[in-house]
Amino acid sequence: MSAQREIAIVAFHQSPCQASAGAANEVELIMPELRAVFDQVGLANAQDVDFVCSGSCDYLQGAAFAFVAGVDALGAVPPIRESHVEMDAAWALYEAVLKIRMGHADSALIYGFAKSSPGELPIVLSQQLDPYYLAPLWVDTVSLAALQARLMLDAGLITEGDMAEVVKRSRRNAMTNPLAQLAGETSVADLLAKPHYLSPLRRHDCCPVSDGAAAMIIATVEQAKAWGMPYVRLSGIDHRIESHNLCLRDLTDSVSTRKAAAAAGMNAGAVDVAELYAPFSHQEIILSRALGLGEDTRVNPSGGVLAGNLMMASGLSRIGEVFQRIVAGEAGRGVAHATNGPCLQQNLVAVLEAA
Amino acid sequence: MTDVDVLSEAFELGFTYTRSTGPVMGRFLTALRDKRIEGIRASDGRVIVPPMEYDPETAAALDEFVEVGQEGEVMSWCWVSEPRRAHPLQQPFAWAMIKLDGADVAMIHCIAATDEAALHTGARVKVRWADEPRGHISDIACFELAGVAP
Amino acid sequence: MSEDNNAQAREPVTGMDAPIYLQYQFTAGRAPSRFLHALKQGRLTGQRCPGCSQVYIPPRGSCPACGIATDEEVTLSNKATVQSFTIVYIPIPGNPIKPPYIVANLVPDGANISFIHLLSDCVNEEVHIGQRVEAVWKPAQEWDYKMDNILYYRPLEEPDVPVELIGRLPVEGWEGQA
Amino acid sequence: MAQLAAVIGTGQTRYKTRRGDVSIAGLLREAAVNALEDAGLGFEDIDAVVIGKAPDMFEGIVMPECYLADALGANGKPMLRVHTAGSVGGSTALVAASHVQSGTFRRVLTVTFEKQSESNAMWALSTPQPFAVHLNAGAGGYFAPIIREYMRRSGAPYDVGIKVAVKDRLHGARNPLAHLQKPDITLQEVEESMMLWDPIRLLEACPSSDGACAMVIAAEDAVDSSPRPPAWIRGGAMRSEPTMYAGREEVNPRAGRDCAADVYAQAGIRDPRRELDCAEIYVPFSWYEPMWLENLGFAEEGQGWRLTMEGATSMDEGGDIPWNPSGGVLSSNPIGASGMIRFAEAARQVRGDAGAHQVEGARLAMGHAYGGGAQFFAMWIVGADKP
Repeated sequence: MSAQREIAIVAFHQSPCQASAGAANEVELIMPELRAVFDQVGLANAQDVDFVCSGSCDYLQGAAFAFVAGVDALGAVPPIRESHVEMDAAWALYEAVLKIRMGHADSALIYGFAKSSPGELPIVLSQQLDPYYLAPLWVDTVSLAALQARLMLDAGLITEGDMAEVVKRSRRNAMTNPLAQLAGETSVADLLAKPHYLSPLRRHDCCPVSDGAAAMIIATVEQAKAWGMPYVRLSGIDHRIESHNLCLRDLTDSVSTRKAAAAAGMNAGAVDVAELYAPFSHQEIILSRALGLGEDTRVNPSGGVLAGNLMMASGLSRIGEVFQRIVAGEAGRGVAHATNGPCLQQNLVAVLEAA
Repeated sequence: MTDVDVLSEAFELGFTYTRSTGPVMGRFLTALRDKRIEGIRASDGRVIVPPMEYDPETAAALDEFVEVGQEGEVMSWCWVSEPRRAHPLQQPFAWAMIKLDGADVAMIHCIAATDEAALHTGARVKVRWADEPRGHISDIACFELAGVAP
Repeated sequence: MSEDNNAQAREPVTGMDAPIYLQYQFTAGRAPSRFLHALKQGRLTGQRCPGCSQVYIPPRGSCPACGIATDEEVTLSNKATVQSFTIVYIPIPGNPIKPPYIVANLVPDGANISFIHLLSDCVNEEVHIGQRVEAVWKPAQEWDYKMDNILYYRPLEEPDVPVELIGRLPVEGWEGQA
Repeated sequence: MAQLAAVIGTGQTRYKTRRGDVSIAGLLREAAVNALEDAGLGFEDIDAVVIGKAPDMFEGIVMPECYLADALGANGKPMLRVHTAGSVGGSTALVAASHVQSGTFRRVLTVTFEKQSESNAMWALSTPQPFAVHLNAGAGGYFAPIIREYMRRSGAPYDVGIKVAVKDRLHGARNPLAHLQKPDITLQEVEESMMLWDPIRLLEACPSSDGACAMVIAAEDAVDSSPRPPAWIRGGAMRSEPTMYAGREEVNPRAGRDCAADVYAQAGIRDPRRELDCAEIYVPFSWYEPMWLENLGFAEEGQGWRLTMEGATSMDEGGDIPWNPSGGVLSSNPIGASGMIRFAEAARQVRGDAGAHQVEGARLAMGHAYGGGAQFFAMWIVGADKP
């Protein structure tokens, strides 16, 4: 294999995490985020990048072909090179990275969007499960996460206090994140005093449902320099999937996250900051352990998705959050994680480094 | 932009899909209709219930069926105090991972129990069959406590 | 259950029904909401792109060509031109209209893009590209936030619009002069 | 820059109205195993899996790739799911190719599918949403007016579509996998078939099929180990434009023209009719053959129908540029897979693997897919010769 082209992240923006975006349709949700990243780089519209890729899921809002409407936000006349994954936009980023590596693009726009509020999200996502054995039972995703949490508690790998600690830190970190949906000072004792919601989970152990969008622009390092933009190197990105059979997987661990991290080159240096897509408090612990993150790593300084979860964009947002920390000089090297599927079935890890 | 009143309306996205099961799920569902539970032997010898069509490690097609028991052990569970409309039980219940006797891998299904305190990991549960099994995963209406102290 | 039924039931299972019915609270976008509010008042409206000045109906909040937000509202004419059409011989599920019926791409005067609606009160065989038509509205008391406030379009006694002018007529319309 | 990549295996299912004998995973699996066997490989040799399908609502499974991981031997590997509407089969092939052309992987398995019998694809998606503005009269209701406009401006005789419908079904009769098997079809039979969306008759429209298509795409250094000749990827391109915008050319969409120009430039093609040996083009309604002949530069604007009527695209008439030797979308249409079938069939032609529908001596072929309101395009050129 020849040496791969170096990829730079040059711009990122996301909408606030809102419980409901109200009247905004896809186009109205996406357009402000696109405008923001175009303005950051000084571009007019999608004509000024070589490739566009988006991530979304029709079922979240109950309308087929959501991404087709999204094209109306791009200014795709004359026609553009464009693609779409029915996945979190972190995987749209992955597709764009391949396009740049193969030399078919020097720059790319990536965006993800969803309105999850119109439906009953945990029930909608139950239809992501095995269509013969599990989907017909309507096993919701919160319940599956609760089964996972119980396995960890029973095995003595975590305590409910550990879970509350994750939530406390998320809420506190989110106080400095104006885009967060849930933020505030709280204590482990206060959290543990709350009743169980889906025992052993409490409501605060679960991420909220949020509407919104996020967008990112990446380029070759040469293009980033030509634009005169401060940039962050995307030094590695990889993703892996595991068996769909939850009872076959070791749910107390995330083998696929570890594999992806190794393939993305995470272990080549220290990790100052990590943004992990952990929709449930115990999953942040699973992921931190799978990645071997220690005291030296700030985990989810944004508050993570427990503070606001833009389904289909949260993975991209994690990468964007790390990008912003590094650009701001708060960190030199960071890791971002995205997930898809029940109980962390599929995981993506990106490694970002200061230029 | 001048905003107008939000126009919002309830909407049902609905369709009854007709799935063909293929031989493996078909055999499992056929057995369920006869109130029997069959698993399948994976390449490493483990018995997986409900049967998977393809081996999770080697991707080989699987075809060695093994009948398993109708009682088993709770490996993990959660308590649904507020069932959702789509859920199979409308009284508070538990979702659980249940390892049936003779199986090596648990399956996910629901447990009807009086309250959360009645359940614990390691509890023994047994199948409660639907009144009229039809060849569907819900032929197992739910599991219930086997009434045997572990 | 009889013996016979039991015997039938012994056929192996090869299929299953999967009823998947999901409930959503659907919300129209901001631009579509404004459009529907105007429709409820008996007005057909579009939005003009601040970049290319083209007028879009139904407005979605952006100019798809320029990728910029649209805001300026434009009231369109009840008169329109047939850009193209099809005679449909199969029913639309959930729609009471009986085949054969005409589905046409229509450009209202003052707009620069077509939308799809029914054409009726006409001889199907005589419908043609460039034909002039006008909206037939329901009685005002039945108006709702719905496109079918306009029941259908029907032919007008006006000269045909040359193909190159379809989609370019001002809101004042067309009297046959180029 | 782009690493060389080639198709070293293709696999398809038999296409039918209903594959009631298999599960959804079983359907994909059949195509995947056929592709791997063709490539002389097993699942263990595969580095990454890329799958594609049209909207999840066709089968009612949300992001089904999660459930499909086990059947495709993807555990522990990267797995990506593409969805670009009707063009998805083609886009998925291109995304899979980019996994190799980027130098990231050596061997990638890509699979696309649709099991339309699980729903009724046309109507499963037509649940009227609140506040819908456009009347939804199905895909035919959308495309028929565009065809009518083509007929008007080209002055083509009324029976061009009828001729294409017969030609593609005769091609399909050579292909044992094709859904519609109509070796005795006649012009009269097509003309007398029920008018659905005037000018589209029943037999001028594609069927609704269950099926899957798979390919193994390999890097240059992984090609030689496969037992059969490779189809080298000589160019690949995608283009998108909005569904509707003022002044949009719907009959001859610019996205299609630009996409073709891009892929021809990559492959060094100036005159596609002369330089290509055959083409597998997404023609779900018969009139799209003459329309795409023009859009893709095989004929001057307004002249595409003449090629069709002269028999230039027909194998049975000894045409110089056979279109859809496999029978095309008009003979089999598992929507999500239909684009990839075009790409795979192009590869089969240049590998000399197309059996009774082999275009003799084919060395260079084109695969094409489109989707949405004829606004998403994906194309590739494959060749027997290494670039």
